Amino acid sequence: MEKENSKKFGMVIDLDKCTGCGSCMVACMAENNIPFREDETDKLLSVSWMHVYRLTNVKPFPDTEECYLPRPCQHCEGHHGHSPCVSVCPATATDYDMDTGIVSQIYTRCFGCRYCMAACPYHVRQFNWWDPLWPDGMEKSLNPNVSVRMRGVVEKCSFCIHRYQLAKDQAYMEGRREIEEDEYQTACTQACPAGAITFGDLNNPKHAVYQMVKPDKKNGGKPKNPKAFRLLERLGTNAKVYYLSSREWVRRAGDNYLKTEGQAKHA
Amino acid sequence: MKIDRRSFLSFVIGGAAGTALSPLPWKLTDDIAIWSQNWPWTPVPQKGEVSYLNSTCTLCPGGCGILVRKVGERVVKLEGMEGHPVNDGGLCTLGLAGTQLLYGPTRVKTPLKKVNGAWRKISWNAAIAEIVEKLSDLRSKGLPHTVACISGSDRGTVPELFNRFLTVYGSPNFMRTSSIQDSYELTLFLTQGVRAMAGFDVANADFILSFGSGLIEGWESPVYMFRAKSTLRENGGRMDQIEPRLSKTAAKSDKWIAISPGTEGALALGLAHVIIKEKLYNKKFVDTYTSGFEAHKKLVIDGYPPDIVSKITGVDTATITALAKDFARARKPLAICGRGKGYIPGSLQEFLAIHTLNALVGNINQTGGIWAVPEPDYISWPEVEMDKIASNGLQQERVDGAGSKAYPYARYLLGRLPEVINSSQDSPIQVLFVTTANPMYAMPDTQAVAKAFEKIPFVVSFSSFLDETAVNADLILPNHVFLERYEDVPAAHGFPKPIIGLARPVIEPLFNTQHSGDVIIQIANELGGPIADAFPWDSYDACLEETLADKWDALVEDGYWSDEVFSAADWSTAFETDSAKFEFTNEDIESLPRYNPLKAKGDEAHYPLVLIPYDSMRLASGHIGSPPFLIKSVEDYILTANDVLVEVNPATANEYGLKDGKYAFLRTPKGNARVKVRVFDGIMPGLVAIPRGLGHTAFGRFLAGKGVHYNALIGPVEDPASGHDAAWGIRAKLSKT
Amino acid sequence: MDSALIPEGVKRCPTWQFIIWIGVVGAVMMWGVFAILLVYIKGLNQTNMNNAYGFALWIWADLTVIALGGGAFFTGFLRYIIGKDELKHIINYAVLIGFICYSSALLILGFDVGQPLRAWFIFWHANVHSMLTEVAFCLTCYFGVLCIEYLPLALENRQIDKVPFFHHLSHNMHEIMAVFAATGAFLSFFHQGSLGGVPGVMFGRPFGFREGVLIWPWTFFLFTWSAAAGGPCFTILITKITEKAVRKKLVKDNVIELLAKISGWMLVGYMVAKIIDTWYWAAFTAPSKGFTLMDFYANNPGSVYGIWILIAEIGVCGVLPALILITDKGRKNRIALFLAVLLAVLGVCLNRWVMVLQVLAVPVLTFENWAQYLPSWQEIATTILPVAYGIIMISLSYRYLPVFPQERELNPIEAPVSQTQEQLPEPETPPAGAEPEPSPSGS
Amino acid sequence: MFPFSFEWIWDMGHMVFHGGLWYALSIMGLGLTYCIIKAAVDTAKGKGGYHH
Repeated sequence: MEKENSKKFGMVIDLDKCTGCGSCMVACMAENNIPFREDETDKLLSVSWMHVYRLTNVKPFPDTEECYLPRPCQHCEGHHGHSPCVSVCPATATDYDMDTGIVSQIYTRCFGCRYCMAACPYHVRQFNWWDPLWPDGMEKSLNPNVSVRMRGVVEKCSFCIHRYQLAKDQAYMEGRREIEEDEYQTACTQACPAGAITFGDLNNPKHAVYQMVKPDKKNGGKPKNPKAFRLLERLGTNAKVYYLSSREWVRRAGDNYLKTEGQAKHA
Repeated sequence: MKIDRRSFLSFVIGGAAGTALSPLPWKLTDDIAIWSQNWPWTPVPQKGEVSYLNSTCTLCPGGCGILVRKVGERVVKLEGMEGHPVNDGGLCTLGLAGTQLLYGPTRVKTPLKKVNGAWRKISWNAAIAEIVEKLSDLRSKGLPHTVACISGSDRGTVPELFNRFLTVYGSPNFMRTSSIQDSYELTLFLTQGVRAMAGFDVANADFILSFGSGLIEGWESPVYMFRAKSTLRENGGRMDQIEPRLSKTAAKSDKWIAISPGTEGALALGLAHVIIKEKLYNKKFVDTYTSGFEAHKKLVIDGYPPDIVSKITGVDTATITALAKDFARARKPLAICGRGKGYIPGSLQEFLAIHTLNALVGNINQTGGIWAVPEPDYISWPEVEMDKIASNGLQQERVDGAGSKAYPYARYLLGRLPEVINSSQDSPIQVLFVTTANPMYAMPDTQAVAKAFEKIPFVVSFSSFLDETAVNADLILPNHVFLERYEDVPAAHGFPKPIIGLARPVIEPLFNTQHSGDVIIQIANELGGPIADAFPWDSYDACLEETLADKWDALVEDGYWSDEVFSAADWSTAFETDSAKFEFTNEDIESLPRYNPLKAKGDEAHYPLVLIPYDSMRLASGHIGSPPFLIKSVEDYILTANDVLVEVNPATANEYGLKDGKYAFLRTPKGNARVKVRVFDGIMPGLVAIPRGLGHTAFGRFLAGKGVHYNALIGPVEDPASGHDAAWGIRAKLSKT
Repeated sequence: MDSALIPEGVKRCPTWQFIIWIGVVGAVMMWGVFAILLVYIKGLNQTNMNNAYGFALWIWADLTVIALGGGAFFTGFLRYIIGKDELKHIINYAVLIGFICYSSALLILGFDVGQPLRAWFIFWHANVHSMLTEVAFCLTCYFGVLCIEYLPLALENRQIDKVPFFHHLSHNMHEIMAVFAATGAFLSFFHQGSLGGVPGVMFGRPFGFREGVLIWPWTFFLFTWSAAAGGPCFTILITKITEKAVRKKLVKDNVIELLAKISGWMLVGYMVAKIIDTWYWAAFTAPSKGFTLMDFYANNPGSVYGIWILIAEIGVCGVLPALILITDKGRKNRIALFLAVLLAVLGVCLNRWVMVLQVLAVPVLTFENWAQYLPSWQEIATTILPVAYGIIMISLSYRYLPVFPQERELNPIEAPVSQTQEQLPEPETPPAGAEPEPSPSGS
Repeated sequence: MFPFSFEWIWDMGHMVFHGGLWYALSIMGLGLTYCIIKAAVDTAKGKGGYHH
């Protein structure tokens, strides 16, 4: 159960700012030892914890509009930590941490049944179809804080949880109990040249993310910010990644709606 | 003992049961699982002490500050430096993938000499001796001016060392790779009389009018522009993108105005027409600080009324009028130009037309405007003493024609070089140095470039990587990569303030490479005489420290030095023209050919479509090839397997029977290629768009052979006003296979 | 040559013919084994699965063979718990088919996972909330039950039976078979159901997700039900195919008809439940998540997933066979009966296909497209392998074990043992006899 | 699977699941053991054959 001082790390991605440049993806690859192969054009065979989607308003020239949507793991809370993927893993290789709200993945525990991939509607979970191999010498750039995954296991974005560990260790050594907001930031947040990604504790009113998607108690805890939305909210995934967009069609693209459901229904 | 069938069976069954009950199978099951968790071929990163070192990224002219994370002696990650004036913690895709360039398989590990078409390892001394011999020989023949150098930049100590070397040796042929820098420098020089760099205070503007500039696709200093664009948005500012294609910049703008490619200048003049006609221009500035306004007024009022402009550009008159009004009425409007990342200089008249829009709204050297940023002046080496040979050599006209009667204002015209070489019997260049540039990839009409380079008897590449130019060179003297060397980064392109960054060695060089600065000093020393005298430094590092003098400590400490309090010169002192005013037009400008939208090469009958390039942050298209992470991040609608997808409008696809995802033949007057078609609503009908940065033949298996190279399909179009390449596209034909 | 092993009082084909037959089928099996080796050595990149299709042909084959193997538990349940005594004449074969199906399922799981060497973590680090854990445990246990059920039959081989201990063991196991059968039914109920729970609990996948009771979504019960209905149909189908192949009657019509009748009524019940489930899902569950029924069946590339699937599954392969099977006329008509069990089996196959592959194919994020998938030859070879394996198992069992208690009575032989008569089909007939669509192991 | 693997929690879910599991396993194990022992005893007694 959620403890009183438990954290709920989450992300707010401002799609008005996001330029679709891909820095988040590359920063993540470099931070998290993501393998690469000669041909990575089949994105369904490629491992990339962060993926930038291209959304379009499906209107013909010249009314065409595009929006770019970075998609890390949504770290769904589901109902009391029952994220779509955690409860289905047969070997307890993935877990919802009630203290941080982070969905973890134990690569050495995972035996590659891929049920979690089937269960995740966001396609954040990716399988190591190949042995990860680095050309001679390139393994030198591997980050020792993140273990390299072997063939045959599922992996996904961890919200750079190793950085949280390091920050906590640092704080502990300095005799502090709590870490500051800026001490724990994900690699993508840090790298984003447009400053589109904000990361922090959604439970902590001092954190920027809290302020950006401040819950409106009168409206079932939905963010007060009318620009805010989450992906596939209606499925009940209770994701911790929020998106901001000033464009109605973008917000509407975040979920499925029946044709009869009017524009107004979506805040 | 007699073994019958019964006892044998008992033995087998008993044995199996016994083994099953023993701990052995369980132990084996466990061990095998543990083995699967520790496969020896899956690397385990070594642990070590973590350290962070600040440095500056030199992979593009952006000048971003970086923080290098090391674990033990390994470079593990590059991150943006927080608090850095240019990038404040952010970093682009290429910078983030920088470790892959350091450790990647495309490094040149030792000096190489081409012998009968094959590379041979050669010692540094032998390599330098060879160059020295060649250079001495040419000098003794009185041909020092046949030595040339192509450099990615002309600022900072390393390019200056090359330049100084050529000068004292006796050659005027130092060439900088061309870009919109050339056009902006010329624009500022012609209208404001200053030799300065253009800086853009995008963050403080409230209306950016971009004429095709890829503000978020790598234009000028990419990360600075990203940040500035976000700030603009936070402040409620607006940005309109004028471009034939829905680029990412267009998509992230408030308004995308599709325009016939190449006619942007006409639109700018049309906007000026409305602004002047409606008297919306900044009276104070125009009346007091400008000259030539009346002539300019006459030009745009007579020549560019909205209906005519609409015909030229394809933008409707209502949009033109509204846009002009919105622009002029904004508090801090800013017009910018230079297509995509700005690698093609473009039409000078177009730049002038767009720059004069800024003058009309009076945002020259103003907050949120375009600033003339003085060129860095910290390099003040003693004048070189030249001998007669050198003086004679320097008297020769530059081989690229820059500064000649035909091209009086251009400083460098590298774009003309292939043509010059190919049209002469013997190459006017006998020895060519190439540093921080990859002209055999980055220059248009790669076939012609290759032909020209083949004619040059001796090409020396200073590249750290086996790029296209290095592959075709005669000698490679590999430089350290930016993480292994000191180097000053004298400016951040487009950044509105003077800033110097310091790249510094964060690890010992991995291979048998040498700093190009040191190599030049050594060559100079071995040539002796006045040449050696011009290089009094023991090493490049010593030269750098001495040059940066009082800034050195700050640079080492912070990784950069910046003039925080700098503000662009006040209007009263800003203009160094004859009139000491901003000149809408003047004798020099009048002497240039008039504005005329440049046409794409090729005849319409054979090539009904027009091919235009586009840029992406996920594809390095400069002298560095995309490292694996970048290529990995490329969208599947740009590259699929090794095929590039070219974009066409559904209407165009229909007209030519092209299907989404299917192969097609792309033909231009310069070449042809097999491509795949992407039917895309975000492009004007009649156009074909292709990404830059693909189609490499070098840089190894992660990049070579992927897609088609735009430069192989296009030829340069000389801008009649500047002599620079102004090609924005080429006529093309796209047909079913 | 092997006459000493052949049960008394029945005729079997000559040894050479048998060897050729086994050789041909064995070659197909070896093709599958080769593919498995490739998968083991090179990894799952040998398949055409991808990050959108984490489950594909194999998981479908898995779910299907388990459903079709359901004949074993349900027939056992009817025979031992309900006391339908006639079914003792077909229970052996039902158990054998179940054994083949379940061993195949385990085999497929053995190479389907990315890390087979530590696949046992599913037991060791069991997450009891996962449907797959439930599947794994129940499946493995039930496979144990099937082994126990198959063992007495194997011990009845003429030579083995001569060993007093084995003789007694076989007898004693027969005596308490009801206990095992009850355990088997219990386990089957849960793992069949859990397999249904696999898509049913995926609340991120609106096509598969269903409400339910407690932790069990409706698909849990639907899967158990459909396995109980479709499994015996498969047993009948294989029995009929075997009879065709060996050209003699092996089980009396009244036995078949009884099983067919029960299956028919099970199928009726299943169809009622399935239709209610489909209606509720289309009318309430899916719309609450922003989907209409046609969102799941329209606008996909090549219209592979059209509404025809639903019509085929519920109408042609559901209601139609159910109606045939519950009518006396239908059961008595050989062709109608064959058609009915065939359709029922296809219906189960189709249902499993849809609940595995279409679940993953339907785009959930509005900006994603339908996922496409065509199996690689390695996947096909490994999926055909169990079929070949099943044929071999059946051939061996049939030849050497008294699988069909009524065979002697139905096919009396005059001469003591005449090995010259051919009981296995002519060389040109084996493929025709044993290969048509749903083969013994039920691909 | 066993109370000493660290995912083990003494909660309802675990008790029901593992209860059911071990119950089934016990029945199978005991049944099989019974059969084997009885077969051994029968063999020792030299009981005659029966036919099913």
